[in-house]
Amino acid sequence: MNALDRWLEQRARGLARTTSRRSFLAKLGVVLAGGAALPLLPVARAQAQSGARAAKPGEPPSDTPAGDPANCEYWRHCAIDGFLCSCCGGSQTACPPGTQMSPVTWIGTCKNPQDGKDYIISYNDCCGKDYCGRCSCLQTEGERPVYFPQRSNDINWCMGAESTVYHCSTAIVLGAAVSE
Amino acid sequence: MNALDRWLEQRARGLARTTSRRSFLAKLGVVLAGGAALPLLPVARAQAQSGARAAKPGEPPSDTPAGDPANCEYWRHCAIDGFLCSCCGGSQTACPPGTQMSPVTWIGTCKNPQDGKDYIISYNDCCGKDYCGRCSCLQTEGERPVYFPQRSNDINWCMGAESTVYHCSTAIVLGAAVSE
Amino acid sequence: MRLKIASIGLVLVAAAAFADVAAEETGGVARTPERWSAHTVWVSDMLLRRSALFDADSAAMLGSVYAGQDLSPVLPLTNAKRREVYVASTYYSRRTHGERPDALVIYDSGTLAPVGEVVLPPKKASNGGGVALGALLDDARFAVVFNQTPANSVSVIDVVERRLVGEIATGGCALVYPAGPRRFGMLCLDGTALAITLDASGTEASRAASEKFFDAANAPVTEKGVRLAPGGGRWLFASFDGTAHEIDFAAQPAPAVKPPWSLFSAAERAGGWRIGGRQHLAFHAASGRLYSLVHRGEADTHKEPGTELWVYDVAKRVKERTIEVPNLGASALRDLMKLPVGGVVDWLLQAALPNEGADAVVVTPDDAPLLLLASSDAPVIAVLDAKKGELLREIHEPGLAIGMLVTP
Amino acid sequence: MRLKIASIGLVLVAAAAFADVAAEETGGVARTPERWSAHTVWVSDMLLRRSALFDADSAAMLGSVYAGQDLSPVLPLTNAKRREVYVASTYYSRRTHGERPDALVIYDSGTLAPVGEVVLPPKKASNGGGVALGALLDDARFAVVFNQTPANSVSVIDVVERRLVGEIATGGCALVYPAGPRRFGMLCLDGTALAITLDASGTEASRAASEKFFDAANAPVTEKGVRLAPGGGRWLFASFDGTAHEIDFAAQPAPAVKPPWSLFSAAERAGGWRIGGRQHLAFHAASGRLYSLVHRGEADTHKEPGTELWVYDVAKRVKERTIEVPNLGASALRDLMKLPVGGVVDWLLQAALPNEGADAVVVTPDDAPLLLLASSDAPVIAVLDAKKGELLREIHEPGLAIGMLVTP
Repeated sequence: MNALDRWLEQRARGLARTTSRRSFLAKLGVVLAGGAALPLLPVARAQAQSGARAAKPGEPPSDTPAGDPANCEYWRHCAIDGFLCSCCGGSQTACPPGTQMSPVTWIGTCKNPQDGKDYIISYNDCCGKDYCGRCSCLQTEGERPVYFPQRSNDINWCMGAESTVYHCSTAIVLGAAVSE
Repeated sequence: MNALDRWLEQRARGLARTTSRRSFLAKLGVVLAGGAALPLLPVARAQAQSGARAAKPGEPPSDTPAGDPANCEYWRHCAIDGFLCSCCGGSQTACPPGTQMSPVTWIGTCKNPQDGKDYIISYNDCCGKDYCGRCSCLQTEGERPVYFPQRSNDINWCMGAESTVYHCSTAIVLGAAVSE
Repeated sequence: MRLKIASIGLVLVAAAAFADVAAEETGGVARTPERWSAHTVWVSDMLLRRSALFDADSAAMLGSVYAGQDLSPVLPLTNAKRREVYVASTYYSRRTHGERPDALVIYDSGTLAPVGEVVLPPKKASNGGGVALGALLDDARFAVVFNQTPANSVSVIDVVERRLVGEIATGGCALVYPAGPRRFGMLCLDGTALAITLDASGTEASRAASEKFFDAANAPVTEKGVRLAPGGGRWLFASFDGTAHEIDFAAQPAPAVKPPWSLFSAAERAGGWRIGGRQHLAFHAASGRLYSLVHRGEADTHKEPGTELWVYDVAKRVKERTIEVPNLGASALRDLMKLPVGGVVDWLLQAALPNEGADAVVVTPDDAPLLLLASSDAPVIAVLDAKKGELLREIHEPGLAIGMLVTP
Repeated sequence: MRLKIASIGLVLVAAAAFADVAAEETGGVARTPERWSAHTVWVSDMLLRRSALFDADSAAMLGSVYAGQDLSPVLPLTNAKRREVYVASTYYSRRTHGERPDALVIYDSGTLAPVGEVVLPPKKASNGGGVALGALLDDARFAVVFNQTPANSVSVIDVVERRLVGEIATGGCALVYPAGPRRFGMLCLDGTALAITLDASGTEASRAASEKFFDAANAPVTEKGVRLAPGGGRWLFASFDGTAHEIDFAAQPAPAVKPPWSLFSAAERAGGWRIGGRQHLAFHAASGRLYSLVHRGEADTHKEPGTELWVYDVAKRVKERTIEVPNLGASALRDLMKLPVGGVVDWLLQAALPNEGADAVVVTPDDAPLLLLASSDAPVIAVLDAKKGELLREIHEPGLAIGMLVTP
């Protein structure tokens, strides 16, 4: 049912609470497994190790959720809401083909577990095609209501693009942040 | 997963195979119940009996699938494909508010278990609003390819309406049929 | 079933003789009820981009209105006086691209067919929440639509003359909350509330700001406020930290703010209780009861669904009781598997599946009020007796991705 | 995370000093690969009304094109020669109502951005299957779009001059199958096949019908034919009763039909084996192998998914082997639960969940061909080695409601 739900409803931006949903699905998995730990066949292990060397400078290992731009748990996604462009033909820094990147956006401040530093992340939306429908993700760290636009992930930031139709969201490092 | 699927995908007309899907979900239900028969609490029984008297002349009892216009197994639905207007604000003979009934349509010939007779059913589409999204149903008894239009439920019969946008399908009795 | 239809005509003649089910007419189109029951609710859907009208007593869908390419759920403005429904939306000539007109489409509330439209400035705001993006003011004549480009402004529409009156720049203030015959309120980044009053022609007559009453950065109020009195200016907003702020947008000379009160006791706060959800507040004006979805969680979990619904007496500012949120996920799965209510599997599902709670709640305005609870996790709406807190029925397949629940 | 951002500027200056992750540029937009691999496949989606381009080797989505309000899945016409992609669609000025233009939107295949369009007669056919509604003829100059109002006709578009050439009435014949540089075939209600040849300007030069070779009422061929030779006129269609019909639309003076052959032995027929599925046939021209989704079922189960994929040598007209269709439902659920491939739960799911089979299959045209299998029951695509029949990988979340699989 929650699989169902995740499928249906995470497709719609602003509705999704990916992490909790995923944790739910995980729970369900454990239920099915009778609570047992899951021994993996070589296949799975192999898969799990793939891409381990692809990490960019300063980024967590790409075979960990925190280092995988296609994962909702990617470190830059702490205040994102939408479909991950990395799953839609783009990347965490580039829009998929045929879309335009919104010039205006909201920002988050996320801690990079690799260097333990806070970075200012710009979540530019990609616009001009309808919902990508893949890798829906919602995180609300430091997220604020609509009257605080630069901190609100509820807003359709495609408002600033040629077409306001929302496709997916990026997560671009503007720089490190100085907290106080 | 198939719950998921049914949710997702039965929403899209022409993809759904409601009956088999439902039977699958039923199987899954049995699995969860450890294959045991399901004793019902009074609540359920009461529900099951509701509406028993609502049957129209010549129609099967409305508390049976074959007599319930909101059920994919309704006797008139033997060649339908789409969302049941009875679940969308209309009925088996009327379109939901704000939609137009397509003047052109495909027909099926369905046996009425109540009188054992074959009837010619006209599956007029209701048009001008997007997918209703409820009570998706696909049955293909006597259904034929697109080059046999009057027998094809694949065709968007809203082609004949003011707007070709498909909302739901009706199942209207044109009369009894004479087979040979 | 190898039937030869040489001639439908012939068949029908033959049919008349012995058919038990009489031939029926084609072309029929239903209407919505002449009088909409107090238990009628709009259910918006983000994926279908529509709102469907449901009767919470029969659980039947009565009809629907669809929008354009907006990201937001469609929240129709229902004008009972004129028997019209308004949907403001953004359209593109090629659906996802091309020329963009924004328009307020006018539907007859009986036929739910479009009967007119007013073209709007192509600035309409759109957001995932969909809350407070449009409002019909209480004279049933002027509708206001919030714009964000990201510059904030409001479009004013005269629904009687079916024309755009104009656009009002609103600086650092966003969203629209109806607050009287020709007045609406807004929330501002500086922590104040703004009230804008229109004159008889719909142009701005005056505006006034309240004192600062919240901290937008550290303790912001959510957009999901509830109106305390039909037709009036009094609203209640809750802040992320669980403080209730009562505002009267209609107070003169400026919006007045009452002393805030806390939705949580010190102990509850210590226990980690927080407000949260897409539509986490509901208010029943006749009884003065506030319904608030709450959960246990960390800071910034203001979009988490509520596992409990807490009921408050707003006049006394006290929590009255707790309503357990039903396991909507289990109910939906049970229905998808076509299993009976109260069956063994139902019991198993209720027990085995974690209750993810609800993230939307609404209460009907009548004297026998119903509570509707929905979760973006489940294609089902739970209908409860608001006074007893008991589950009365479920509405299944309300849509693909439930947005908001709106009483007309 | 109570950060004060007095000045982004300041922050960046400070950052430069010690950040491990360098500041990045905004505004970047990706392109599709300069050369599309032979393992690239379009996956259409009925709910999102789009087709997404996937690389079946990496399982990565490369991009997408979206359509209007058509009921049909979007099947893009890929013009490798001109590096363009065409999507014919129906639009409404208010999405679901208002003015209707039909248009062929032209996309650059590298940017997948619209670069032009040709307005079409507002007659474009739309159906749930979405098969054979449009075709790019092999001179890469003329595209044909099937119209059904319900009167059958074909719109001819010159994609070089980007203009509508005209409309051709086609009587009792429907759908379009490319059959040469300026020729396309159609299937007719009277059980014949029609071939229409265009002249250099795109207007009809000649048409010719085959002899009757199928019974539309009692043993119709499905719309889901496969082309036997790239650029040529030879196609294979299967009838509901499992008979294979080979047609050469390019034969002179008229389309020629080979003697039919059976996809099932008498024993298999007796065993209830039937063809079925939304896209139940695939053909690999280089090896002459036909892939057919089959299931056990009653009459009129032509839309049931296939539990097995049978492989035929078309030249020899013999069944060569059987490929078991993987349990796509179990795979999708395992992925949704974020469980590992080959884990205990995976094994349990594979064993416990009935295999609902696949209703769409396609094979890539290269010498190391991949088979892609999809089911409307599962948000996953299985990628198999076509020669060995072994599962290589899965593509998860390909969309919300998989329509068809189309090689560019």
